[in-house]
Amino acid sequence: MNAVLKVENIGISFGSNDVLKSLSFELGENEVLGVIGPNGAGKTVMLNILTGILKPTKGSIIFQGKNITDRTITERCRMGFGRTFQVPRPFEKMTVFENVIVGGVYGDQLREKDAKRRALEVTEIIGLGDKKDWFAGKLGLLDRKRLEIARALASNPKVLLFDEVAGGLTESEVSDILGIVRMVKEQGVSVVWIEHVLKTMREGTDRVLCLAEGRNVICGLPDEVMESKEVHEVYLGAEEE
Amino acid sequence: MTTENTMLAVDNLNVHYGDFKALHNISLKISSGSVVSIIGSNGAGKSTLLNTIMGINKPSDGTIAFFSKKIGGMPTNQVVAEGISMSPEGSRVFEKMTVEENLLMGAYLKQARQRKDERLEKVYGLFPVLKEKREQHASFLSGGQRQMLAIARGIMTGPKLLLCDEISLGLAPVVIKDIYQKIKEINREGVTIVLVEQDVKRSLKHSDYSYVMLKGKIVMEGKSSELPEDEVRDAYFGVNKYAKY
Amino acid sequence: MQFNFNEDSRSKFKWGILVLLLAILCTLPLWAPEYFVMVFMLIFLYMALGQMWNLLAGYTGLVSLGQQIFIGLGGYSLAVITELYDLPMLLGLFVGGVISVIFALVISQPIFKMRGVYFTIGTWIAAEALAVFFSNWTYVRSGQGFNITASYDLTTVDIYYIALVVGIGSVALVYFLLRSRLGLALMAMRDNESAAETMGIELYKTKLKCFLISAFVTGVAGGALYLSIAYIQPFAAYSIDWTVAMVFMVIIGGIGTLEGPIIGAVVYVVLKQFLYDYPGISMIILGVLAVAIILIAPKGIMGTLHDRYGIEFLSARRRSKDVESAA
Amino acid sequence: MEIIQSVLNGILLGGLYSGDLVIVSTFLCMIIAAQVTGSLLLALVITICFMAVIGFLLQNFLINKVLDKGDEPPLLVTFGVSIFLSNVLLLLFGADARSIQSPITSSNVISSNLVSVSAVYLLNFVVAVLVIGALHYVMKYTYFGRSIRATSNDVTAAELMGVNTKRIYSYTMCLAMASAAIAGLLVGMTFVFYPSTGTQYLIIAFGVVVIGGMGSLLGTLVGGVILGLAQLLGAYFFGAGYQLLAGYIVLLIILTIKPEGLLSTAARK
Repeated sequence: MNAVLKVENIGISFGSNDVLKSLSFELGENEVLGVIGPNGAGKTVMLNILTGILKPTKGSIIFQGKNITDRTITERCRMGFGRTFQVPRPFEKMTVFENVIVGGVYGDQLREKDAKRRALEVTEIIGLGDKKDWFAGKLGLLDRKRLEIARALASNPKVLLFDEVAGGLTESEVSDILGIVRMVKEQGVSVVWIEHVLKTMREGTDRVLCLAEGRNVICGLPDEVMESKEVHEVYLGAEEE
Repeated sequence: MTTENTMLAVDNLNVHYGDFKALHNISLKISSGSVVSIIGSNGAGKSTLLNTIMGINKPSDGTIAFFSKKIGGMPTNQVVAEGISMSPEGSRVFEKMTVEENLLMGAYLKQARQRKDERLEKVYGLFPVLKEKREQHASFLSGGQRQMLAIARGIMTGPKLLLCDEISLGLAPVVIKDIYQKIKEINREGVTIVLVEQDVKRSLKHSDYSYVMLKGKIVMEGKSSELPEDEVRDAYFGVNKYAKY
Repeated sequence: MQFNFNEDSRSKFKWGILVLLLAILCTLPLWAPEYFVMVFMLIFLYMALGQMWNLLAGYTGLVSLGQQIFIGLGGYSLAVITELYDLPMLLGLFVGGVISVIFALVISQPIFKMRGVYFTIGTWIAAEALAVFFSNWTYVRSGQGFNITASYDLTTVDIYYIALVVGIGSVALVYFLLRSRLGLALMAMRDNESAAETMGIELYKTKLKCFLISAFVTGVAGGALYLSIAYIQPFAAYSIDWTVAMVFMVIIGGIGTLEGPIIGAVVYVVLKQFLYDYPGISMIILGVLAVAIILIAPKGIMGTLHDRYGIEFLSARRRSKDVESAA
Repeated sequence: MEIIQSVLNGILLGGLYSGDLVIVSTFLCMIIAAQVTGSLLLALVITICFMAVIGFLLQNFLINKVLDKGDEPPLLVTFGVSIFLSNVLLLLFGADARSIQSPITSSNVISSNLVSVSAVYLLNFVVAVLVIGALHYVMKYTYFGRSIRATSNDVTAAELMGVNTKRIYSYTMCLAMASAAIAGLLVGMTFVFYPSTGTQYLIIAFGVVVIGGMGSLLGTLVGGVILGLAQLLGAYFFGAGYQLLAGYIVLLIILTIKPEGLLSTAARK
């Protein structure tokens, strides 16, 4: 497997509390890697370390062969990291179109003219074509999530980090999101996808990594992982003596 | 369950966060003296349910009745005065205050102040480690000790109903066992308990009655000893016949 | 397309109104009474101040209480250049802008390390420190200050045109800033700073640019204000009251909007002039008005109009159809 | 030897700096004393009550309403109200400089060739220590004080203890205003003041709190002493005009290197 992203033994502690103890995984070219785990497993912390919001206390992050552990948020974005937020954070007083332009202009250093053209394409393929001149603040939850993905896509990312993009959506909306993820993958982007709706993970990912108490428990094909004794123990609790 | 000894009745409760509907038509009953567990993976709406009972979240519609008094939408401090107390997720002890000051905060309300000495003695008896550390700041406590402090602080308010939100989260098995032991003792003294847990086995083992939540709905309920574990598991993961939710 | 035609004619109509408005303002001294001209002069100068405070607080989240630093520097530059060196007044205005930028650059290092309310108070303390320093600095005649004799040669009309350039210039500057690449970053930061950062926007650089721009314009506007006041003294020049006025204008008009400071400046200056003989009362009314607006419409007049009805007069929008028709 | 004098004065001055809206209280106190009661002590009591009520009303009916609307609205409401109050004062009393006269203002307690301590400064120091001591007692040993600390620590958790946190904000404002009233009288007895002097004290009060670390009472005292010292040393070395400047610069330096305050708990993450 050709790894785009390699995470090696990262750990982070807040005071005496080790939130991530030691986490390693690889993300392959054009792969969708699902990350599951109960509350407090360290999923969001992991995402924040990957995007550079938090600095790990140990370990390193290798992106396309380069060590990026000390790079800032903006540098990582320009190198090809895109992300969505658990609670979407669109630029509410800007239109959908303008939101997506920001991705092109600042995430990919395009000239504004080219960024506009790309924004048109991206809003179209993500399914926001008829709402592109709406103020982002007026969008519903699904469209906000779409917009976040579109904005990230416009920055021409190599790796997209999804933070619970399917959370809070209805069944049919989730299948829309699954379609979008498939489409993103077809564009040649690798995805790290945190989610707690396990069923969605089973359908939408190539591999699943399960975290618990700050370390990886198991990593493998979705069906294998979901059926594994380890995951059941993590979620359902071990047999008490 | 007979209606006569129903302590808390939640009827058709709906809660929204902006566009997002967090709870769908939740109905449940909790009878006096029992231990009831609410099971579900994260995001299922368990904490939202507890927070709504406590008045931290406001219901969009539906009722919550405590001893047949409507408490839905009441401010939190009044809910506490009615006799419901909660040990919140992640303990949320007052880190800049000492252990004893944390406990005295539990005795803040007038009716609790009068019985503060007696209750302090009781919780120190229940959790001797807190007595040892009474002069220390809560920030120096371990995760398990914080959880104990949060529960003890809740008891200081003199509740009839104690809601415990994920009290085993991130703790070592030995500590969890200890804490559940204490919960049992507290229940024996007449306090009704609601446990919110991600851990199915533990929940079923320590409760009389269980509700299973999935995506903001209650998908299963029954006596804990009678619920088939693999069906709970299906409901928990939202697979097989529970996939429709 | 019918729709497009309408859009086009509407925007032509809008530009027509703007040109007409500009023509009226340019010829104002020819037909309006002098008092009127003086009021408009003040409106333009305060508008520039409001625009600059809004650029900082409304877009980059830098809530400064120290904008009077640049007013003082601008005023003193004018005084020193014209009084001590007998150089032209316009040079004085320009030097005021430049010195403001230099000073802003120097204090940006420590002051940008402060976050949130600490930045707010830090800027204020810096201004108070300057006031004390100037009142002890013999080069600028300490507490005694200057009579700016250069302004005695100017008529209200002269100052009006300077104010017109500064005021309209500041609006145009912010408008074109918003339409530029930088403006995209500014609007994004206004709406959500952390999301903007993950989209590749460099927060520090963008904030610094705005801080310097606002220092320059405020410095020039400060000089122009002192042309009309004609007497400068440290504690008045570096008084928090300047920034209080900016805050009121922007809050009343609508923070983070282009039109807000304009509306705010009109309300502020007209109210102050109307109650000119009762300065205390006008401040009391402004205080009450500000509190009332925050309680009733926390986004100000423009912000509320925009939220409820989508109204924008000066739009820096990038519309998708511009690209479609170009492609 | 003059340095010793500076240091001593600095320590005494430092005790003074706490609370805001100080000048409003000064004026109230003065006017009540002069026109109503004739007694400074009685005037002080009335002022304290009045300021406490104003504080409660301000917080309960204005600031609490905008608390959930972000960081700026509460700040601006406070701002609007203080502009309102100071201009009402300006209107009532004019912009002339004033000072409160009492026998204590001009006498020295200790007079010798080496050191002299003015009675006013000593009074300031004693009162400041008393006020801070009293506040410390309230915060540490009463249900009210603990609930203030709990609320500032974790609002939701405090609500879960049965605390009406918005009410607590209002009472806290009451307390702050009452201490401002006391500070106001001291300022009036120590210095000449104008309606616009308030700004200066607001900055100094803020500085004291920042240096001391937010919410730490011992810190407040230490902060006051540091600032007072900085000012007096500044005046000693560079001349009286630079007294305030030295204080401001020390404050700016501290803000730059340690915005959370010098004494803030290391536990903060």
